Amino acid sequence: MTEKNKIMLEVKNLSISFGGLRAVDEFSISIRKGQLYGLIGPNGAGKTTVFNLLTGVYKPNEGSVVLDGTEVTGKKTIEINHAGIARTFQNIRLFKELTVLDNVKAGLHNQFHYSTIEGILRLPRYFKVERAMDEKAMELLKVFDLDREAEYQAQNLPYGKQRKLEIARALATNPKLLLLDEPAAGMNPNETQELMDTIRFVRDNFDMTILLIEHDMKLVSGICEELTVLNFGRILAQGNTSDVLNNPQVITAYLGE
Amino acid sequence: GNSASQPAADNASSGDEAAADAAGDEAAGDDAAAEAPAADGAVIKIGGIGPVTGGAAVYGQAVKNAAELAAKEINEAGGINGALIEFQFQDDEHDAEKAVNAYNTLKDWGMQILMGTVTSNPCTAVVEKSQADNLFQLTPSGSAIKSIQYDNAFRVCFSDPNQGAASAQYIGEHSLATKVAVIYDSSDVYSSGIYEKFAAGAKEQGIEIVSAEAFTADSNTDFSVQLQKAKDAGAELVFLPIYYTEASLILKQADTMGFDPLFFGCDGLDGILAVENFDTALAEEVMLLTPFAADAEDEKTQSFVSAYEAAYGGTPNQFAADAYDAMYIIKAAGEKAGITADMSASDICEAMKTAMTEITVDGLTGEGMTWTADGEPSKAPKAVKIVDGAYKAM
Amino acid sequence: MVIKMKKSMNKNTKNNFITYGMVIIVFAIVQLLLATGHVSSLMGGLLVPLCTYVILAVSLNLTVGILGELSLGHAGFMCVGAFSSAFFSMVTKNTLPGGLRFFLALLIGAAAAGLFGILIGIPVLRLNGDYLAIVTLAFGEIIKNLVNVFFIGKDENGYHFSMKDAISLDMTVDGETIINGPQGITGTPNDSTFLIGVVLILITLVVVLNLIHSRDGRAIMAIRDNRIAAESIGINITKYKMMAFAISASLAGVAGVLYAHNLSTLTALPKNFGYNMSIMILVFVVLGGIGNIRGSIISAVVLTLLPELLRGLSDYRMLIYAVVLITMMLFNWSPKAIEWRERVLPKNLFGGKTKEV
Amino acid sequence: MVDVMSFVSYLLNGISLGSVYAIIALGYTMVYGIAKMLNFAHGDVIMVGGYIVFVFVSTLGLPPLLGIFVAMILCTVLGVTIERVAYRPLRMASSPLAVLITAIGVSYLLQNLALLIFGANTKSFTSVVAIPPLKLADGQLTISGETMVTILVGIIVMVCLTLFVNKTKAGQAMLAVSEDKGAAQLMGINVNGTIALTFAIGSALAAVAGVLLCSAYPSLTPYTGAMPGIKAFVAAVFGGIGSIPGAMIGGILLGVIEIFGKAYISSQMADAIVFGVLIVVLLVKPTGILGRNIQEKV
Amino acid sequence: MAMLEVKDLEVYYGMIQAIKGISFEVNEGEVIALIGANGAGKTTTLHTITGLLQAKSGSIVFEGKDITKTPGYKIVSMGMAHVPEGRRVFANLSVYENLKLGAYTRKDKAEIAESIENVYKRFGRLKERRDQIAGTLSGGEQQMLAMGRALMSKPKIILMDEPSMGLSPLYVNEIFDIIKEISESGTTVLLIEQNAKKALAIADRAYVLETGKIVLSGDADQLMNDESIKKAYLGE
Ligand SMILES: Nc1ncnc2c1ncn2[C@@H]1O[C@H](COP(=O)(O)OP(=O)(O)OP(=O)(O)O)[C@@H](O)[C@H]1O
Ligand SMILES: Nc1ncnc2c1ncn2[C@@H]1O[C@H](COP(=O)(O)OP(=O)(O)OP(=O)(O)O)[C@@H](O)[C@H]1O
Ligand SMILES: [Mg+2]
Ligand SMILES: [Mg+2]
Repeated sequence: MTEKNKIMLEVKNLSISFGGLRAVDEFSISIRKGQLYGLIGPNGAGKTTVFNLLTGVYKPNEGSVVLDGTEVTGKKTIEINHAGIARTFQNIRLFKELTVLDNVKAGLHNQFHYSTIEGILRLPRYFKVERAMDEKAMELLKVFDLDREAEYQAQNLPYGKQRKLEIARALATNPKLLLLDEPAAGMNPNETQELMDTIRFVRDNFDMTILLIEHDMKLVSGICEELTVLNFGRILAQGNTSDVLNNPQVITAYLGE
Repeated sequence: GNSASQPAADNASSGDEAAADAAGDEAAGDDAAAEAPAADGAVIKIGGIGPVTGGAAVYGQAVKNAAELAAKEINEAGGINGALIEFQFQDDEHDAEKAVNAYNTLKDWGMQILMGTVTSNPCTAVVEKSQADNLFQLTPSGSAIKSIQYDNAFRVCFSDPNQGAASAQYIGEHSLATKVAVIYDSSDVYSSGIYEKFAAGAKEQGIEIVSAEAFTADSNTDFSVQLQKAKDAGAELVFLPIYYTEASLILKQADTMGFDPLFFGCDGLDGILAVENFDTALAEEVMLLTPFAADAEDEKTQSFVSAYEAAYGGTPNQFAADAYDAMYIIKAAGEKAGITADMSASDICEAMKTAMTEITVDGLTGEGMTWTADGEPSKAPKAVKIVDGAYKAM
Repeated sequence: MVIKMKKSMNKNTKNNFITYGMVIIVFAIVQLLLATGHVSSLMGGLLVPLCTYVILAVSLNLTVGILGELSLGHAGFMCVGAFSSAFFSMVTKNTLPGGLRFFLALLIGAAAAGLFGILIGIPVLRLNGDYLAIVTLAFGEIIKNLVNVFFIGKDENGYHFSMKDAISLDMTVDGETIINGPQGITGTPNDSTFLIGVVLILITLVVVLNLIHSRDGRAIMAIRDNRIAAESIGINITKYKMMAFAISASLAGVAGVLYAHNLSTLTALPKNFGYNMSIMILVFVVLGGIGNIRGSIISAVVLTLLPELLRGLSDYRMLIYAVVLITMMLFNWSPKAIEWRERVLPKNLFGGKTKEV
Repeated sequence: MVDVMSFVSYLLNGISLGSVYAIIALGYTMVYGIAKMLNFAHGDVIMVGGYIVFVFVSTLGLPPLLGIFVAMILCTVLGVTIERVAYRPLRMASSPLAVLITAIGVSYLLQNLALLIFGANTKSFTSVVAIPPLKLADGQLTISGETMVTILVGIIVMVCLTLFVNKTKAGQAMLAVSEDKGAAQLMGINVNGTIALTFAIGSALAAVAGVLLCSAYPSLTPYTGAMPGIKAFVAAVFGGIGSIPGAMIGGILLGVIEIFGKAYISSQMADAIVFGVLIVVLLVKPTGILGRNIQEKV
Repeated sequence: MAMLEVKDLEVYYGMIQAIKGISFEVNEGEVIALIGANGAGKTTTLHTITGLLQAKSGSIVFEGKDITKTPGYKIVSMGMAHVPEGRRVFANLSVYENLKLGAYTRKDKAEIAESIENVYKRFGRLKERRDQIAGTLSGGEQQMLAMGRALMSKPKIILMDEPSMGLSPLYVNEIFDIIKEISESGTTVLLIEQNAKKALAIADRAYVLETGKIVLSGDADQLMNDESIKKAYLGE
């Protein structure tokens, strides 16, 4: 297997039920390194639930998740993050009262180290590492055109920028796989266009594998290479973007017209 | 020592007059109660400390009122060696730290003598400071041993061990019971202090303590368990080294459950008959060892009680009596020592220290009270029994 | 860009130094007044308690403002620090020199309280919101209750311990009761001084302020703002919650040491170590602005002085105090008042801006 | 035999004590559930209720029922006024702790007002319950009239409150307000009015609780409400705060645990035992016995 | 006379001015679109109309009555409904209870059940989930609930804040059909949308908001063909 064809995420038969409702049923997916992959489907199909299963928010009833050769099924959220999955949330979850910069630096938490004592006593390493963190964080903010707002409180950013900041923060954890839940929700077409460019940029420059959920078809067809369509928790279609979008079942269940 | 005077008796007659006009302008219990400086401005500044807010306010308020009453009477009778008393009382919320703050406030005001503090624990903290300042301190009711551990400090009431031992002795000698239960407040210095010595004394008297159950300030409404245990253990007498607020509840609950032993208490129980609206039938036959009973027939007590009632509306309890005595004791010792208004606190203290061991005072809380250099009073405890809703000396 | 970041880092450093400076200047002024005899006995006596409450307020702010959890049991940690250190000082009263003894007492108080912080934190930090608050309240009350039934004595046969009463210690006649249940510990050496108090405030400030602006502090505040997101970026929730809680507890322990060595009598009453005290500390924190360390200092000082300054009002003192407290809260927190203040007053007096450190 | 007897008697005593906690907890949980605030002054409104009845019944000689009625009205006025003056301005404050602290201020205020008006002296309260105690097993066990009335009133209040919240429009409004005040307003609900109504009901209940508390434990001081207030808060959490039947169950359980702890473990450590059990319960069931476990959707 | 008339409205968040004197009107039966970039002040405008925020100056007149200072809950009973940004469903109540609360201001008790059935008919998913706790619904499901709940009050005018956000393409179309339907049944609509194209397609008139000011207004068809609009909001 060449580096390019390496499988980054291998999910097999993932299932979960809430009470009687089988929200995700036998979900399987295989994503190659560096791919931009889309997860779509009608409202309530189970897309966000898949993200929650992948990131350990819910424990699956069945199935397995393998990230870059490592089994992460049923692990805790933070272990999964350490293993290399980072995400954004459908309903934005920023550290509202921290500055934009500190949001990203919190993301860098596990990339940079000094001890509590060094922090409290402000030993030289504190300054050295903090400076390195600042530089790295600003670099990331620049990618998302957020560098001018570095000192703003996150909650004072307009909606669209908050979404971008969430992506920046997730990226800061240096993941192998990035999960984006409706990144373009609440953005107008121009902003969406910009976002598409940014996502591509991230994939290319950070060598990232990205799985995203989106309802904006322009974004999906514009940047996703492959798609999986969920319907009632089950996979309705899977394959390359144009095939899937032309699949009559997908059109009836999801796209309409 | 020889008797300096008979302060309380001397003033008993003038007490009525004091009460008459006190009722007019002092009903609010204003701080300035005794502020009647002499023409030449020579006053002896006496400070008082105790809780007038917070859970222990009832004790501090009684002391404050009675002390103000006494100060007024003393001033009307010409003061101490011709110098009038200026009395100021500060709140300590029954907290050691606040008591020290109160003490310092009084010092800033120019206090020369301290009548306080009311409760034991703050008193122990304050005595540390008064000793350092060599300031004469007489506590009306701080009963812990350490509350007067230095030579500048004296007290009016009995010490806790004294009360505990005396109670055991009394019960033993009068063969009141052989099986005794104790209900005490384990979160209170006074109560647990008495209990400890009572237990030791009981052993000597051959009294068996069949159950000793505690309660705390945080669970002091329901006493059914403590009573049930006493009942199950076959106690003939229940010893209550506690304050009357809880005791009134205990009596009611014992009555409800049909448990009717002898109840025996200490000075903290005094005041129970004065609880507004209390069904005194419940307290029938309760015995207590106390130096003071508001219903006592003697003239001194009678005139004090009526003056107090007129001024503050409410029957004085034993704390009030202690405080009233304390002011007269200060007067007696002051006169003996020949203190004057222009003396420094430290000089006054030196003079008073000696004088205290030389005076004999007849007060509300004891006839012929004398003091030893360690600050403890010597007086006979009175055992009283509640009969027909009134205290009856035994 | 780097320049701008440096500026921001300098800004918080500068802010910290303003806080330290404020404390040092006040200290210097008080020393000057003391030297020239301009300090009343009342104020003189209040200096150490003020330091105690400032440390308590700052340390609780770490839990409430930075960790974002409501704790109603802070006085419990203070109690642990006070009793453990006072016990140590009593035992070593005649064997160790004063300075060393007090230094060791401080370490012991801080360590004991910190240990309790961890022990209590394990179950407590699994809960959220008001449930966490009530459990901390419960722990505080348990500590107070247990201290009241603790009896330790010493005689020639060594140490005796009981949880019932002093009689059960079964000591020989010349035995000395060191911890005597509700009567607590009497005779603790008066080692606390204003200087020591101020030094401890500064240490507390350094610990808290530097922690906040470090990697760990950021993690703690991230957890406060959004636990789920913090988990998703790999922050260990338990570890950091525990860290904040334990540091906060051990600083409260330090305050307890200061408290215990200021008065010669130490008892665990509802007034000084019960939930009333915990709530009082919380009042300092909230009035000063949640998360605002400087505000905590100021409001601890103001609210400790206030009842003393109101002594002249005698019977109305606590009533007025309550009214003033309510009014200050309304003035400081009600959105309408804040808006009015922003318009009318050039700059906030204190505590106006919250969650700013 | 004696053991069984005393066990039963402890149980009955526990229920008596618990019934008083329960009735206070009902008001507590009501206000907490709807207004989402810990009203630390609730215990003191109870104390005020006690004094009002004391003045009207014990001193002025009004019939007890009329006295209770007057107390309910006056406490309602008091509760609504407190809410209007001290709590409402802080409803939109940036931290919910602000109003908690103000509640503490109100608590101090009420205590010190009572202290000024009535003095610190304990007042003995004449029980408003004229029912004689029920004697069982040859008089070895007794259930006081106060206990029977308290439990009965508690159950009636519990049922009425539950019906009120679930069946009436005002109850529905309360539920909505407790969830999201802004959204509730968008439904056409008068948020301020609903919260004022909650305080009115809570305070009227406090008056009833005050009368029953003082009847069962007839000593009244300005601080009478403080500790039962805290205990009732604990009881409410025990049962699952916000849950009306939970408050009832929590209160009674708390009373029983307190009595059993005293009886069988140590009377000195009764408080530690009660709080210890609370902690264990919350660790096993973090939202209390009947509390709904609400999971945040990610 | 216009049904809703906003005049010289100014709104502040503390010291920050979010709305800088805007005026517009909505006539009975119209569908009016309010478009603009992130942070332009659209949400703020709606919040001020329904009384969630207080205006600093200016006036809002609804059916001839000045409601600038009227408490929000009274405005609702006058016949105005609001589908708020972020859905704001009652997270711990069931779908059914949420819908019932939507009818809080209605007096005609008997017909409420019928209205609920109507909502279920429109949003089949809600019927399936009638007893599910609203907080656990998926994002799109919650959006449907918010819409259904607003309809429950049988409003004369309904204000919608990005109703299509988070909905799947099929549902987006459906939502716009529903809006049309609502409008046809006589309800006036004030609509905020990021999806400006679809919004303009069903709107009669539109206003364009930029940093707190109205910069453009006119007939929807006309705006749809405006070059600057095309560039800024239609992504063409
Ligand atoms: N904790 C839960 N309890 C019960 N049901 C749940 C829970 N979480 C999700 N569901 C249900 O599972 C289904 C899938 O939800 P999910 O949030 O994954 O949908 P989605 O595909 O992300 O939809 P959308 O595009 O609308 O966000 C929904 O019907 C939802 O109601
Ligand atoms: N609570 C608030 N406090 C301070 N500023 C706010 C607040 N809410 C909004 N703002 C600011 O007011 C301005 C208008 O915001 P508003 O939410 O009305 O915009 P919008 O047009 O609805 O944007 P979006 O498309 O993102 O929903 C923005 O600059 C925003 O940052
Ligand atoms: Mg989703
Ligand atoms: Mg908006």
